[in-house]
Amino acid sequence: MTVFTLINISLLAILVATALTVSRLRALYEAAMLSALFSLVTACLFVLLDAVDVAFTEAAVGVGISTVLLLGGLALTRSREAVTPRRRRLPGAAVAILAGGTLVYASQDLPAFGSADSPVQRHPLTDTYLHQSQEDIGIPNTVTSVLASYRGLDTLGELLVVFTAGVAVLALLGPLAHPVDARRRDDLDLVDYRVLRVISAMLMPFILLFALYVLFHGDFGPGGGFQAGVIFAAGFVLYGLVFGLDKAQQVVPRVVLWALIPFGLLLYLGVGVVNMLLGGSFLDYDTLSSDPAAGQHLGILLVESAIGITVAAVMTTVFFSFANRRATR
Amino acid sequence: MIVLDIASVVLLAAGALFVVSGGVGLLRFPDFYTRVHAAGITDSAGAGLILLGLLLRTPSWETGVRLLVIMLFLALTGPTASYVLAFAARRDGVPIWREGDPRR
Amino acid sequence: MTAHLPALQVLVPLGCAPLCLLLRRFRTVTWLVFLLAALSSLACAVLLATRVDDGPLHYEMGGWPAPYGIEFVVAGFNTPVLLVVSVVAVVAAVYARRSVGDEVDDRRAPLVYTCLCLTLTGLLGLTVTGDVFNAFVFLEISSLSTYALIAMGRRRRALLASFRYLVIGTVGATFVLIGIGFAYAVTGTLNMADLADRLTDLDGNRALYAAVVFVFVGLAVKMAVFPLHAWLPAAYGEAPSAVSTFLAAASTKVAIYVFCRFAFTVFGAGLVFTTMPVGEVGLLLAALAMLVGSAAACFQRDLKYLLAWSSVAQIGYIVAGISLATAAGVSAGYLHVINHAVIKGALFGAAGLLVLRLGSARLDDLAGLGRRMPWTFAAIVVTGLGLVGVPPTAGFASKWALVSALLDAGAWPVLVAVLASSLLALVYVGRIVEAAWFRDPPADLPADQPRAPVSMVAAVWALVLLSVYFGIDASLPGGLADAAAAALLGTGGA
Amino acid sequence: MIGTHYVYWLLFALMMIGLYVVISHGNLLKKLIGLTLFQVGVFLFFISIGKVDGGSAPIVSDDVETYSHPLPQVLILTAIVVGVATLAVGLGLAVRIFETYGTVEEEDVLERDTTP
Repeated sequence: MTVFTLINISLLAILVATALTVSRLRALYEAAMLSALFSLVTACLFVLLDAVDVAFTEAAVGVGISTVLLLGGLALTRSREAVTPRRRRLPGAAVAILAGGTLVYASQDLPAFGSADSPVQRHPLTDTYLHQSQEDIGIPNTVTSVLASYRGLDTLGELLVVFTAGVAVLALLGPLAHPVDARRRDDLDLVDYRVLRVISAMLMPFILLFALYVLFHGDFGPGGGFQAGVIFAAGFVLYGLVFGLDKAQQVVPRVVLWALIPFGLLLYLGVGVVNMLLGGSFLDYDTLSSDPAAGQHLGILLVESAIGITVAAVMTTVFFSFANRRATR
Repeated sequence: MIVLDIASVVLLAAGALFVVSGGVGLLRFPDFYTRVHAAGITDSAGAGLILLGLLLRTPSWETGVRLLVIMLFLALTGPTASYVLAFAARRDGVPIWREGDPRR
Repeated sequence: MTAHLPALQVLVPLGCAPLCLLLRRFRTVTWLVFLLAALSSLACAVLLATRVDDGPLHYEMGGWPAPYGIEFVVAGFNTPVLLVVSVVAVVAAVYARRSVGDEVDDRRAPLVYTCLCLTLTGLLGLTVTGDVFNAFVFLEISSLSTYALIAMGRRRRALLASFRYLVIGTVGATFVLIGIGFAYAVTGTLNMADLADRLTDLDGNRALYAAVVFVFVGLAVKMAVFPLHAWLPAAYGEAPSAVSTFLAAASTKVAIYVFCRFAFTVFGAGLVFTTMPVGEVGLLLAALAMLVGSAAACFQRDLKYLLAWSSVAQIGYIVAGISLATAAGVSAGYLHVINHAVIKGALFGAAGLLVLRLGSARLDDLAGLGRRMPWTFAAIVVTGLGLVGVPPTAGFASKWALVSALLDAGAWPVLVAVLASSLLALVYVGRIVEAAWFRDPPADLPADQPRAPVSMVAAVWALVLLSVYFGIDASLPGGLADAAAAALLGTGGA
Repeated sequence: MIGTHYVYWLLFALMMIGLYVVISHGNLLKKLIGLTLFQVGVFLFFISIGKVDGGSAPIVSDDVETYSHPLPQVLILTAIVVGVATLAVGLGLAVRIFETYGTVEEEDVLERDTTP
């Protein structure tokens, strides 16, 4: 039993225990906090499994944005769950056992965990992504080159999903639903907490700087547009929580936010369309410059920025929608 | 170099001890405020000492700078979080435990 | 530019979505943008349909060749679906202008058009993609925008309908993801054609069986196959009428196509229908869906719910045809995909006209309206007969094809279910007719109600006439369906 | 078998806990939390497919020989984003349901619909 296995099993055991506790807890604030813990441990496990980019994202999304949204949702609804009646337990247990049984049965023919000789590792994709990409694209972080170039369409789709979520939340909760903004001050903006305000004001520039670093450093280390966007959004969320929503919305007016949501998406699309006009296929960044690798660099940078813009704008909008909802009630 | 290694091991062990004691405290302490204190220990002393221990083993100065920045960040946010938790609890009227009260 | 057609098919609606949001202050403009998206999609679909005869078209995204990048594939098996989705989108767009204006408040209407663009993008992308994970992404785009659209229904029940669909839909999509994970773990690739190649060496691999099971169970949720249909009646019943029209005609059909794509061109008919009993299970569930769906439709009080339950039964017909895995069966399934899309689109459109006029589509409120709204009810009757399968409607053509395919395969019990379900269809269509013509109108019915907008009536009748035409001359849909079946079952697949 | 496949089994257990919560619990927010657990289990499954023993993160540098596979990581980055998008929409719906029905328990909502 190696150290790796030991840590791996411990983290997995913590995850299972946390999940069981979450499923049993009827106090939903506690469940929300525990699911944040769950995400944090998941992020550690991702690091252990060499998925640093994913860990970064899980930490930013699972621990950050998801928790904030869950707490926001809980603040607007009820925080205690009714007892699950016995008759409801059976169907869930039956489906879970059936599906779980199928999974375990099937896993017998899965390649061994960590095997270097599995079909995944033997497929020519591996060599292309890890080695050929260094010549074609020239970016050390292969996750970024696969994400933004080889599978750029998936990433456009992912951005579209974020966009859809933004539109959906706006349609459900946004100021569109309640044209009149008769808001009162309440303790959501934590105005009494002087220490918090001083420290937050001090950290704010660094948070935004860090977001930019994550955006532009995604070529060489973990990070990229999505993580950067989420960190930006987290910065705005913190600002809104500490200094009040009114002030936050003065800093980033709603009009700007709403213009940025489609702007990022259109920028991504625009890069692809320019590629088409230059004679390549959609998202073929080679066409952007006489030197294909330079073109790839430029294309990936533009695309990552586009992701950052839309993600930051959508996440901020979603948070403001939830927070404003509370104030209008 | 052996001196550095020993110092690092000592610091790491001390940090780990603080983290564990923070965890134990979180479970054993009688009320909210004392538990916040225990949790705060993990952030400040525990993580701080571990980072120091790691700092003594860094292969390159870039990693060292990063560790220092993380320490600075933790030093700012950890105590603030503890303070805000306690302040909010106080404002909501969470009672303070006195000798002889039952555990809450 | 023609080389880019497969990409443009998806990208134009995609680009229209952010445009809609940018232009949200001008409601009519956002509608025009959606109409433009639908028209461009139709144009692309028609142009592509004329080009696939010489073999499948491939489009490499980002210029990366197939297994390394994502490719779009257009071939005989997906052009019919592209055409159906595009035609329905155009009709729904024409229909939506007044319908959405009536049912959704002005400030949210632009968001409805934005979401419609997104749903269209998702469905088209799901149809043309040649990459399994990309299919998951497009599936989620279409699903997420669908949840938002359903939630914009007028009644409060729309919210719960949307939430329940969100939960079960996400579980379904995650099942698909698990299946993709298993397939990926044993092959190392995500490209559909490459997967199919590499799967051939994996006889008896249990991980592969699990991949098939999870992908199909997940897709069954989106297809609303019995017993995973529970979300459908409330979702279509509560969505705004223009949305029901579009979704009922297009959304489940695309899921069915994806099922075919996975079954025949990814996993392969040998694995799916010979080694694994997917065909038998499919036939059983299809028969149950026909009976349960039609029977439940007979007891509905709301026309939109009635039509939605009827959809559950009609999906049963399609699944039955495909589960036979014969050329005749798959062709019959495709034919019914086309005909049912046209018929159900028209019916939901007509129901929307009633909602516009009466504020609801409850059968009790329809009493005696047959003479007041002759065009609307004529549309309901003509297409309703199509649901039953009375000659010479389009429904008859596809049901005939299905029955003969079932006869060839000797699937007698399913044949009985088809006939029983048709009789039940006669009952529920009869209930509408009875309510509209053979009951007295309530005394307090206001005399001068607003007339139904011409654009909506025209949109509904366009579909009605199309269904009549397909009934009389089935060569166009029949030809498409046969070509699709040949492309799926033949060697010239992906 | 145990030594090489234990990770998968623990992850399946994780998924199934989530799936159970989604199906059995009636509280809409709890369902969403369960959905997150379920999805995270699937994410971990994908990442563990790409892991190589003794490998390191797929960021190419001169002094590293083996890398874990980047592709599952890219897929899961996308899937995480899809997950949080779904969560946001679900929470928005739950909030609206609470505002119109006064409850977030599925059974109570259904009851209030049948007896208006």
